[in-house]
Amino acid sequence: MMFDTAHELFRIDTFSMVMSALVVFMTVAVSIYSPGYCEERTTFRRAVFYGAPWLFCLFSCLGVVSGSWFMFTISVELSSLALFFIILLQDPKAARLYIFSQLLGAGFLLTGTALLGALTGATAIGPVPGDILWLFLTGLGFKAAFPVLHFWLPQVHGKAPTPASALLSGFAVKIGVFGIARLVSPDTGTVLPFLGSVMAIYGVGQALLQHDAKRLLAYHTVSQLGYIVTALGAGTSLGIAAGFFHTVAHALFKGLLFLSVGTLEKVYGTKDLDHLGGAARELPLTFSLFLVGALAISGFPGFSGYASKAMVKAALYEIPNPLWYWALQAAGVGTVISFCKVGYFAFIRERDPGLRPHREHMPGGRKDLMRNTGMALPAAATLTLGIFPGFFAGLGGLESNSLFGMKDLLPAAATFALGISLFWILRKWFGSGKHEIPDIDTLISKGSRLSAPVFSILQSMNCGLLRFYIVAVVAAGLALMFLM
Amino acid sequence: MILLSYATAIIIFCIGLYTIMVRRNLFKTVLGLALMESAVLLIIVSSGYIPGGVPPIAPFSGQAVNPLPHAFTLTAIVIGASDIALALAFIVKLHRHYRTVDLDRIRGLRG
Amino acid sequence: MTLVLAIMLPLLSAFLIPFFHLARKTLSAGLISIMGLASISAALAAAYTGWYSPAVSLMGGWAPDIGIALVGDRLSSAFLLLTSIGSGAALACALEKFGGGPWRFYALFFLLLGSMNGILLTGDLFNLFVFYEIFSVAAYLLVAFSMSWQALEAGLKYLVLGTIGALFILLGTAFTFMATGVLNMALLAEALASIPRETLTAISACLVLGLTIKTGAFPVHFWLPDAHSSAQTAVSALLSGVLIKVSIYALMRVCYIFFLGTNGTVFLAITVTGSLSVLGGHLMALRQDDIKRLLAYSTVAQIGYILIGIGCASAAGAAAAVFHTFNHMLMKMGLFITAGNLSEEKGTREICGLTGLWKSHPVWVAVFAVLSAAIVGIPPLNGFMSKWFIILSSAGAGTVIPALVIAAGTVISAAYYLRILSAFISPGEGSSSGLPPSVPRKPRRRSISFAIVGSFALLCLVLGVMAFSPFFRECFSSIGQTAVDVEAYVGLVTGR
Amino acid sequence: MSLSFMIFLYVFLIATALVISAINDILSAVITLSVFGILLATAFAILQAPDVALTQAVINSGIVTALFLVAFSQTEKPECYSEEEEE
Repeated sequence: MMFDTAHELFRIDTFSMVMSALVVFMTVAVSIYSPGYCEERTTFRRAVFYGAPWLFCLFSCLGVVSGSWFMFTISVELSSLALFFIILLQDPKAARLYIFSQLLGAGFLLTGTALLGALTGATAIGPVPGDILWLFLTGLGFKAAFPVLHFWLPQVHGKAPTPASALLSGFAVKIGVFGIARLVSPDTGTVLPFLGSVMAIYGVGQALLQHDAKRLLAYHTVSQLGYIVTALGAGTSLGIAAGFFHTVAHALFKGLLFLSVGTLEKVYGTKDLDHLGGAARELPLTFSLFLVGALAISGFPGFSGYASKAMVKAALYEIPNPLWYWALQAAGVGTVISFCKVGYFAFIRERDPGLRPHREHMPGGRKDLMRNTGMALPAAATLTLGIFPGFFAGLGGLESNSLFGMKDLLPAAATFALGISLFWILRKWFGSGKHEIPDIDTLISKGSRLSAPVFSILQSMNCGLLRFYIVAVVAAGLALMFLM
Repeated sequence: MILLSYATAIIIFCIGLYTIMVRRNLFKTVLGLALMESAVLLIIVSSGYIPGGVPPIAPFSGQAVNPLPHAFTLTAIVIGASDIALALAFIVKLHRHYRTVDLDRIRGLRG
Repeated sequence: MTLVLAIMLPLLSAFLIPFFHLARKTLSAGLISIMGLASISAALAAAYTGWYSPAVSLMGGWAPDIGIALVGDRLSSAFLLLTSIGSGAALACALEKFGGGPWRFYALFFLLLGSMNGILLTGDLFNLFVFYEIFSVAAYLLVAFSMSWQALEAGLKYLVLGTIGALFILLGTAFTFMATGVLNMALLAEALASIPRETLTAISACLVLGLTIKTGAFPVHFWLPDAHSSAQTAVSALLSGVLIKVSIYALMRVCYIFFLGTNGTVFLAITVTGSLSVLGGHLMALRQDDIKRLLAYSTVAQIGYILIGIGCASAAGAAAAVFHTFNHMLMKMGLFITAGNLSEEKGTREICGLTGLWKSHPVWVAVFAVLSAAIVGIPPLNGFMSKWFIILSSAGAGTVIPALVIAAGTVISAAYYLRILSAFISPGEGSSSGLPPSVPRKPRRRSISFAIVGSFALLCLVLGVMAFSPFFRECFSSIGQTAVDVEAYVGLVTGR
Repeated sequence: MSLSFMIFLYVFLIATALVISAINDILSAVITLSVFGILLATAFAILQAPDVALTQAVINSGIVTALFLVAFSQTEKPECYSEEEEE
C-alpha cells in the first residue's frame, strides 16, 4: 500500500514544473553567491557547503513532482536533511532545532498518510478527507510556519549561514506551502484564511520589533507565508494560482533580501541594525539590489510583489469575508514600515563609528563580484515578473492588465504613503533600544524545564532496587488483569 | 480436593511473591522464588488428578491419573532447582564485592 | 529431520566442547568455527525447509496431543534466519576477540543456540517453557560471564526477574493445561475457544506478563539496560540482536495462536505496552552518559515499535513487526559492536570521553553514522521503511496514537544519536589541553568485526531500498499471513 | 486419603510457607523450606504422583537445601573478608 500503482509515483503539472524551475534557479543563484561568502577551511566542510544546496535542490525537485504523499514526505525530509548539514557547519544548536521540527512534521505527515491509506486505500497526493485533515495541516504547518508551529523559523533563519537562509526562506518553507496547495479543496473551510491572516499580522508585528536583520527577514517570511496561505485558503483556482505566484515572487525577493543582508554581515561583521549604517555609499550595487527586493516585498508597482499581492487580493474578492482582505492590507503597511527601517538603519544613516568594514569584502574584489552576480539573478527575475506577470495571471484566468487597474494601484500607493509617513514619525522609537517581545521559541526553551519531573520519575524508576522492580512487575501484572 | 489444591497453590504463590517484594535479604528472594515454583508444581500435579485414580505405574488396574503432568512436573522441578542453584552462585560471588546480602544496597547499576 | 537436527547439532556441540577441552586442554578457534558453521547451516536448512514446505516433525512418533511436535513454518523460518545471522556474527566477533580460549563461553553459546532453535521450532507450550528456561539460564551465565561486579549484579537481577517471568509463563501453562488438558499449541488454539471467560483472562494475563518481562518492554524492562551494558561486547550484541528477538517470536507465536480469535484485549495491552516502551525507552536513553546503556535503552524503545506492530493483530502488522525485528537485529548488533570496539580503544564508555574518533577511526565512525541514521529512521534506510510499515498497519487498525508516539520517539532518538555522533566527530581535548598527548595505542586490528559491521550497514541500505520491490513485500506479507493464519497452523500440525 | 487429612496438610503447608516468608533467621528459613518440601512431596503422593513426590523430596528438600546451606556458610562471615583485604 506504499503506492498502489506506478503512475502514482509522479505527478507533473504546471505547478510542479514552475516549482522545480524555481528551486533550480534559486540554487544556481545561491551557488554563484556562495564563493563570496564561504569561509570554511577544510575540504570536507567546503564540500558540504557547496554540495548540500544541490542535494537540497535534487530532493526538492523530487518532492514537488511526487505523486503520493509518501514520496512527498520522504523527499521533503531528505531535502531538510541536506539543509541541516549546511546549518550544522555554522550553528549546531539551530541545526538541531531545525531537524527536530522537520522530523516531527514528517511524523505527522506520515501518520496522516498512513490513515489516508487505511481509509481510502490510496495515498495519491491531493485533497484528503476532513477528519484527517488536521494531521496533514499540522505536518505541513511545521514546514510552512503556522502560528505556534513556527517556533523554529526565526531562530534557524537567523543563525543559519546566508546561503542556507536564502534557500530556507526561498524554497524549504515553500514546499510546505506546495503541500497545502495540493491539499486545498473548496470544502477546506475558513481555517486556512484565518491562519494566514494571523500569520501575516503576527509576522509583521514581530518583524517591526527586531534588531537582528536576519531575524527580521525571517519574521517577514512568516508574514508573507500568511499571504500565500490566505490565498490558497480561498480554495478557488484563482486563489491557488495567486498563492503560487506569490510563492514564486516571495522566493525570489526574499532570497535576494537574505543574500544582501548576508553581504552586510560579511562586510561589517554584524547584522545588528543598531550598529550598521552608511552602506549605501560604500556598497552602492548591493544597496540597489536590496532596494529591488525591498520594493518588491512592499508591493511597489512594477515589481513582482505588487503583481502577486494584487492577484492575492483579487482571489480574496471571490470569497465573502472582507476581514482577510483588511488583515492583509494592514500587514502591507507594516511591511513598508519595516523595510523603511532596514533601509534607513542599515544603508542610509551614519553608522556606529566603531564598526570598520573588512577590506577583502569591499567592492572591486572577486568575492564582491560573485556575491553581486548571485544577487543580480533573482533581482532580474523579480523585475521581469513584476513587469510581465502574464503567465501567472493566465494560470488564474486573469488578464495581466487587470492587475494594474486603479483598484489595485490606489491601495498600493496609499499603503506606501501611510507606511513611509508612519516610519518617519516613529523613527526615533525604532532606533533606540530593544523592544523585542519573547516569541514562542523562548517560551519553549523555558518550558522545557517542565519536563524535568518526567525525567526524575523515569530515573527513580530505574533506581537499581530489585525489590522495586518486582513491585513494578506485579503492578504491571495487576494492570494487565484489570485491562482484560 | 482439586479445588483445595488450587487454592493452596495460589496462596503459596502469593506468599512467595510477597516475600520477594518485601524482604531485603537476597536469600529470602531466592526462597520466595522456590515457594512460587513449588506452588506452580502443585497446580500442575493436581490438574492431572482424577478422584479415585491410581498411580500410572505399569501394572495398574482401574483408571490411572493423567501421567502427562507428572512428566512436566519432573522437568519443572529440575529446571527450578538449577535456577535456584544459579541464583545462589551469583549471591556468593556478589557477596565478595558488596560484602552484604542486603538487596537494597546492591544497586550499583541504576539510572 | 532437519528440524530435529537444527536443535540437536548445537546442543551436541555444547556437550562436546568440555570433552574436547579435557582431551586437548586448548580449544582451537577452527574447531569452534566448524561447530558454529555446522549448527548455523543446520538452522538455515531448517529455515529453508520451513519456508518452502511447512514441516511438522513429531518426536518419537507420538500423536500431537500427547507427544511433542516440531513445527517449521514461514514465521519460524524468518526468525531462524534472523538468529542464524545474528548468532553467526556474534560468534565471529567473539572468536576474533577471545580466540578459542574460554571454552565455557562457547559451551554456553552453543547451549543458547540449540535452545533458541528449539523455541523457534517447537509446537508445544510446555516444551516452549523448557527450551525457554535452558535459553534463559545460558543467557544469565553469558551476561555474568566476565565476573565483574557489574556483570554479576546484572546477571542476578536478570535471573530474578527472568525467573519470575518464567514462573508466570509456567503458571499460564498450568492454567491452560488445567482448562483444556492439552499443551500442543495447535490443539490449544481450538480448545481455548470454548473455555470460560475468567480462565481465559487469567491465562492471557499470566502468559503476556511473563513473555513481556522476557522481552524487556517498558514497565518491566529493568533487567535489560543492566544486562546489556554490563556484558561483554559480543554478548551485548547477541542479547540485543538475537535473544530479545527470540522472546518476541515467543510472544508473537503464543498471542497470535491463542488469543487472536478469543481475547482481543491482549492486543490492546500489547499496543499500550509498546507505546509506553517507545516513550520510556527513548526518554531514558536521552539521559544516559554511558554509550552501551544508551544503546540498551534504545533497544527498549525499539522493542516498543515491534510490540506496536504485533498489537495491530493483523497480517500487515505482523509482517511489519517481523521486518522491524530483522532490521533492529542488523542495526543494534552493528551499533553495539561498533560502540564496544570504539570504547575499548578509548578506554571509556562515557560519551563525552569518546572524542576525536573521526580522526583516528573514520571508517568505524562512518559505519556508526549509517547505522544510527538507519535506527533513527532516515528515509531510504531500512529503519525508516519498517517504521513506516508499522505506522501504516497501526493506522489500518484504526488508531492514531501509536503512530504519533512513533513520530515523537523518532525526534528523541535523533537527539541522542546526534549527541553521540557529534562527540565522535568533535576534535577532543588532545589538541588544546596542556597535558602531553597520551601515547597513541596501536589500533588493534578488528578486521572480522569490521567486515561484519560494514556488511550490516550495507544490508541496512539494501533492505531499505529492497522494501520498495514487490517481491520483497510479497515475502514479508506471506510471513505476516502465516503468523495470523491460525487455521492453517492447526491444519498443518493436526494433518487435517 | 481422607479430605480432612488433605486440609490439614495444606494448612500446614501454608503455615510453613508463612514461616519461610516471615522468619528473620535465614538458617531457620532454609530448614523450614526443607520441611515445606517434604510436606509438598506428601501432597504429591496423595495426589497419586509417587514419582514426582520422590523427585521433589530428593531435589527440593535435599539438594536445594544443601545448596542453600553452602551458600549461606560462604556469605556468613563478612568481617573476615573485609579484614583480610584491609590489612
